[in-house]
Amino acid sequence: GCAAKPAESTAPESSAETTPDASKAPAGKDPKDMKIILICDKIGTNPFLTQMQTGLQNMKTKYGMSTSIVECADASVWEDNIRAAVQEQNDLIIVAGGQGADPVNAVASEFPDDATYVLVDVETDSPNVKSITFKEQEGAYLIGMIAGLVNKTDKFGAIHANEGQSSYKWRWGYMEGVKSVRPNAEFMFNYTNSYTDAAKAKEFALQQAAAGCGFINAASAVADFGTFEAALEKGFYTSGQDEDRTSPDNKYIITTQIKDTAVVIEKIVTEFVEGKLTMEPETYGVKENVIGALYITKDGKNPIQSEVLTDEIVAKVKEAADKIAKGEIVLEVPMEGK
Amino acid sequence: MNIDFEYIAVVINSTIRMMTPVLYAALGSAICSKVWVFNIALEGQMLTGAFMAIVINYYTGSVLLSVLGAALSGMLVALIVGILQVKFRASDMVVGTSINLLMLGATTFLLYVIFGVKGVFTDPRLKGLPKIELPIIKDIPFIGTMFARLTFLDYFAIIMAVLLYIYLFKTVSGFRLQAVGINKQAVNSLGINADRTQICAVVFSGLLCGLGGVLLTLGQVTLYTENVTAGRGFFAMAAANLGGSHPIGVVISSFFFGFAEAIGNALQGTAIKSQLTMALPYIVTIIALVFSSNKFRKRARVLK
Amino acid sequence: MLKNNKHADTAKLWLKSSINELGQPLFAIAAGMLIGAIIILAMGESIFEIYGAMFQGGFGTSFYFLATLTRAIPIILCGLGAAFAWRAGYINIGGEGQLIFGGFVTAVSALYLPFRGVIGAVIAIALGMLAGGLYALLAAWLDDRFGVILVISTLMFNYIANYITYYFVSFPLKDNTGDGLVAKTLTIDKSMWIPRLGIVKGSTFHYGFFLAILVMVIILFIIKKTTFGYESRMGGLNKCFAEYGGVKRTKVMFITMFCSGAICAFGGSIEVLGLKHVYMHDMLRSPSYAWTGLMAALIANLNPIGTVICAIFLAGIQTGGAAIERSTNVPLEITMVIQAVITLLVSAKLLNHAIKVRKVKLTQSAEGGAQNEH
Amino acid sequence: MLLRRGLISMLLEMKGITKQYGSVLANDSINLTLEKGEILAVVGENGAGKSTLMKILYGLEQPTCGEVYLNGKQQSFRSPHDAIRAGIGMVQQHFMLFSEFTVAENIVYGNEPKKNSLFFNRSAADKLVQELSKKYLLDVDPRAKIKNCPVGLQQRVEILKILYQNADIIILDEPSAVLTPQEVSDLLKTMKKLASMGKSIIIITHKLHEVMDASDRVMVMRSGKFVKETKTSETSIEELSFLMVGRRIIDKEVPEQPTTGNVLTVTDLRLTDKQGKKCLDGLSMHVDAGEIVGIAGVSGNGQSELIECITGLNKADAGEITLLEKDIVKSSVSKIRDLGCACIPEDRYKYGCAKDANMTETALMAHQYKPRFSKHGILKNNIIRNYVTELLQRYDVKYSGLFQKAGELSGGNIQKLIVAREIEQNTPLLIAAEPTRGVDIGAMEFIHGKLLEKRANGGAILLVSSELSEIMELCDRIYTIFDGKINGEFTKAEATEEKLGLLMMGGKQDA
Ligand SMILES: Nc1ncnc2c1ncn2[C@@H]1O[C@H](COP(=O)(O)OP(=O)(O)OP(=O)(O)O)[C@@H](O)[C@H]1O
Ligand SMILES: Nc1ncnc2c1ncn2[C@@H]1O[C@H](COP(=O)(O)OP(=O)(O)OP(=O)(O)O)[C@@H](O)[C@H]1O
Ligand SMILES: [Mg+2]
Ligand SMILES: [Mg+2]
Repeated sequence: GCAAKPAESTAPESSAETTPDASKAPAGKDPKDMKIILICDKIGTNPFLTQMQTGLQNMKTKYGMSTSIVECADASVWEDNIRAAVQEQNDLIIVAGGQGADPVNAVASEFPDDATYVLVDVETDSPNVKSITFKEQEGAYLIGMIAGLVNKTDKFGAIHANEGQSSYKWRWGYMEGVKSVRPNAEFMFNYTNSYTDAAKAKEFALQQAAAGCGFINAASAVADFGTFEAALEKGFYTSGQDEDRTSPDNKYIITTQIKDTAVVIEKIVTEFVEGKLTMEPETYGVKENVIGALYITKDGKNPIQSEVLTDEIVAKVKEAADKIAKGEIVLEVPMEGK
Repeated sequence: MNIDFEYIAVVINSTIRMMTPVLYAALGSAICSKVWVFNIALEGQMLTGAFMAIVINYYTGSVLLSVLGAALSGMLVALIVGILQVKFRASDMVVGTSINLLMLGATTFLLYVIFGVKGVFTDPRLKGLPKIELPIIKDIPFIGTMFARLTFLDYFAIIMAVLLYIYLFKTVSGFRLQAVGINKQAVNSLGINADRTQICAVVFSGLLCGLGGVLLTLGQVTLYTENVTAGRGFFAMAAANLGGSHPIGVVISSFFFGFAEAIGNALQGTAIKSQLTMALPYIVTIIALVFSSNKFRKRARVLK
Repeated sequence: MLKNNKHADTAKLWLKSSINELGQPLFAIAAGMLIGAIIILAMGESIFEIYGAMFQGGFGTSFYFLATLTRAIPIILCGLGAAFAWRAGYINIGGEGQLIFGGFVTAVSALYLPFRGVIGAVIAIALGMLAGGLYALLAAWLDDRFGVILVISTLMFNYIANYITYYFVSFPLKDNTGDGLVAKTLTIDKSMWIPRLGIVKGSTFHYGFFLAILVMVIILFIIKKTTFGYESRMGGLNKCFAEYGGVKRTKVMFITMFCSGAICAFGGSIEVLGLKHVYMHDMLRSPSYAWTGLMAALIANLNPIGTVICAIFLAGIQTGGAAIERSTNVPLEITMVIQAVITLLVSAKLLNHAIKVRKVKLTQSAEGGAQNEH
Repeated sequence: MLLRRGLISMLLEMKGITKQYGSVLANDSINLTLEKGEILAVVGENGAGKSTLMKILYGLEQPTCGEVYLNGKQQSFRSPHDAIRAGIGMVQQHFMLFSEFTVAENIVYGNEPKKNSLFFNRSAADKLVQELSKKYLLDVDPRAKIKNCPVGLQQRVEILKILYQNADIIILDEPSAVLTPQEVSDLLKTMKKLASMGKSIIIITHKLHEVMDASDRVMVMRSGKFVKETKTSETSIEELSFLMVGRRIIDKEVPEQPTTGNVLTVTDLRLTDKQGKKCLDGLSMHVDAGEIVGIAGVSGNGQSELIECITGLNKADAGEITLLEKDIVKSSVSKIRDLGCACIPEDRYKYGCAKDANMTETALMAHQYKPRFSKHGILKNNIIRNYVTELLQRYDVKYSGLFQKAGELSGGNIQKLIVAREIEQNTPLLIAAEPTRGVDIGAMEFIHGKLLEKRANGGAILLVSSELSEIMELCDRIYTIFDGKINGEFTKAEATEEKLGLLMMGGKQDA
């Protein structure tokens, strides 16, 4: 029975009628009646997403709206889930992650008035989708500086998930940061081609350490746990991603490249509730205090544990962070290999 | 260009560690093909072992119990595989694929049920396998690094291969086991229960896969990530196939693949992109199979 | 009189075998759901809530049902592709690689060849199918020429296809507009998209589904009505018999594997032109289309119609799983568990065992003799 | 009186053995006795239940009812293991050997000499086997791999295996079916010697002269029932064959007819197999239209290879094969079939059918491209179905429906289906390899009739059979084959069993 049955097909259509233009005029609506949905990758322990989860939870507590989070198990369910979110009459649909970009654009152009769409982490041209992106290169630059200042050798390692332009801003920012203090630096990059293969990341880290890298930048999501374990064994310094990854058990994780997505979610929801959300694309960086480095732009949950991260170094990097915020240091990511 | 021997030794050391889990599974695959059972559920058996090791480790804090538990759970899954394939004569492909899917689902599901997390589980309470420092060898410059920080399970993989070789070719029981693979009907006609031998072999492959699984979660690293086996069970099948299902052949083919992967990794950062270097071990497998074709022709098995 | 009897008997036998073929999966599905229910209960959740959400999200309304059908398209095609090869005795488990190559080549052809519109789409699909077909053919050739067994080679080919296309969409053919965060190609020109039906607002259901059904009909026709179908089936049942009867084994093998690969590839092509309109890394692998398709084919005993039905059912479980994820606390992996239990039970033919223990004993002694063949 | 004797020295006694397979009563209250040092022959037509009875004795099957007594004690054999322990060994119709293992390994399997109660002591095994082979004068090389041993030697290994197990009762199920005449006479000698050493032997065979030669006593079975038991010295081949079939077998009158033109010519055909053995070594022969040409020989002398080469399944290394004046040495199977050659294969389950294919599918093979049944690759299913129904009826095949699987038919019926299919190819040449192997006497007469009918219609038939009687009855001309060569040629009138037998064993014609 795939032929159109009028009785059935009226259901979603009528739902569209009951909320005419609701999304564009949320101001009149009680926040408690609002439905907000976050559609993202599988959350797991991915801090980029767990922070968003926290942010959304905070907003729910604050305003009492109904919120839901949908994790997409595979590439094909993104569009289904976004469409279902429209069907299920959500007012604000937040899509986080590259795989959601095309689907949300498609759905937004089909149902421009049924919901407000926000796309986090990817740029988009779609007029109906607000895009939020980050200048991760600024954080990476600060991490690079720290690395350059604490590392005794001229060799710097990094373990990333994927090779290619998509992750170049992390690598470029890191290299620029290192080079700003250590012009003769040499770099070693390895790629796990997986966000979860901690074993592989660890082996790469051990190899890089053996090759003389005194600092290894970990940027392969869950697999970073492998790099951290290697740091503990081999005594090189390393940094985490997104949220405070320092731990009293591992003093070699000296800092973290901050990407505070909780703040972003809270900002979006607040603006939405207050009717102030515009469709202008926004980019967050050090200036907005979303991107940064732990102990430089943000305090850690643990005090600085490593003696190598001296006050002097912190002060120096803080100075650079100020310059970035003020626009004195401009970091525009070029195409890789150019 | 000056060659950094220490670095090379570390790479070899990494390769050994990355390969031993595959070697366990490949030995499991080999013993199954010795009794003419095609076991595709290695992946699922391994995943179960890896998961159970973490669970038991978390609750008991005992490495020994973790290893035992992992081996046992691998055997349990293998028992299901064996019974379905041997007793019920179910299609090996269906059983294997379903068990793999089942264990992937079940471990992910249980990870959430038991620990309330998704994706990854790590905890300071987890105790990894103790690393073994070999008394004299550890002080030899190159060799020492090559064999640094291996766990007893890493060494045991090689020992297991040798034991398996002795078992198959020197003991009476191994002799009878091989006979099942050659002519099951003849074994039955002598009143020896060939079904039981086959199931036992599959269960033993479960034990091996369980040990391989332990290495993935308590050996190289001490944490559990979802689908931590990431296709190693399938890769083991290819390795066993190339090694002619001979324990020593399997050791050689497993390390051959290990080095293919190591070379792939070494090529990262050169003009060849990592997406391509990742394909290298698989391409090498095919090429190796082609080159050993004559030998395999006879063994080539057309599945029903 | 005798003749009449014969016909009645034939009909009875046919009915019996169909009941057997259908009863088997139905029983397994029931048992799979039962085990799922036990797990849900053990978690302290409500069976009705979970299964309710699952069926609602998989088949409940026309919108969700169409979402299921849309998801089923590549699963159907991978299932049909697998069934086509398996029936002839060729264990092609490389559906994933063939699917990936099909989707990738179609996307690239649609983007970089000068053709647009329907012609462009047809050419892109044809090239995609050619790529998938040739990829499968390569495995067949390696088997024929070097004895590299298909199970291993097609399995390895899955990984190789995945990484090679990953390279292409990460570098030479990458979409570099915008910030270029995602490894994917540019978007394909609208003129080449497979149109949507638009019977239910917001549904992505497109005409590709009917193309998949068309493939099923063609395969049915080939199997039932053509000499090729007959020869490949005989080859699958007994190689020596077919060869002795003049069937050209190598030719049948090559054609079968090519077609099987092309059918899987067609799934990729349709997914690209009908739904995604780009080729993105992992978009065909992560949903496990090929493996689900293979499962569907095996549950259905390689019967094309059954494969389609099972594919839709499994797709329903999966979209339903996403609904569970949306509305309850249970991880969607429960659907994986249920799906796996179903296929396991089907494979064990427990129903048969329960009913006909005696018959099994007979075939066991028969299979003992066949042992040396496989 | 017999019973009284049994109480004293009876070694084995089977009482009221009944075995029901579904609706088939394979054994119906069979009694069997065996004394120490005695050779008992069990004979009977196909499906009489001989094998079943022996399988029950060996623990491979459980009787529906009935008892087995050994030395007066009741036994129950759940598996061959029990039977072996009780001193019963069996050589089955199909050898149960491990081709990859050595002779010694095969013999000691199941009771291996051990070192440290764990390790397999192979050198001890070799020595044990050597001693055993000396003791029973059965010469074998313990280190040879089974796959490199000829059939006769493999049989010797089977017997040694049983002797190694210390069996007192040895069961041989059709042991001579695959042996060369020399090997057969060796086997019979061995049997007698073993009997003289105190072993008891049960032999199942269809070859009555073997019964007369070696046995002390004969038991005849028919359709699951006991028919008669007698001392061998008190009976004759004629009486036994009458008892087996239940009627006299009438010899067919085959009228002479002239041949018309050559159909098949094989010249100097050579083929070496993978092991480097010369299977065909300069073989030449021809078949004309309107005659049945027989190839007599002990199996394994190149008959199978000759058929494979003619039908295109195998390619000869050198030589010529012309079919209707066309060279077909390099042609494919389908090409040769098109040119005009059909073949009833030797192994009906390997080449003749697929067990899971239904009636229609089985009957269609090699007909599928005929314009009557298909056009442009599209099958005409209705026509095919009607044709098959009619064919099955005409050839009197007993089946339950067109959807029935070939594997569910009885051996005789599947054979009839295959014969029907191949004769209906209506080709100038028909190769019939062992066309009546394993079928019952009725089906045999029927098939012979069909072959003669084809001959009468001007067809050429190449009959390959290891049954001399079949060849002598049907053939106009007979070749003997030995070691991959034709070593003799006879007209029907010239041929005698003695002459053929001599040549089949490698003798010289007119020597
Ligand atoms: N596994 C079985 N299932 C069903 N029926 C069987 C089975 N085995 C044997 N039979 C039946 O039992 C009968 C006796 O078979 P058996 O094999 O003992 O005959 P036989 O005397 O050894 O014949 P042959 O001379 O062909 O070896 C057969 O006709 C058959 O109908
Ligand atoms: N799998 C089966 N299902 C049903 N019946 C069977 C099966 N196998 C054997 N039989 C029955 O057992 C009987 C004997 O089978 P068998 O193959 O021994 O026949 P046969 O005439 O003795 O031929 P052969 O000498 O080649 O073995 C047949 O009549 C058949 O009906
Ligand atoms: Mg028989
Ligand atoms: Mg018999």
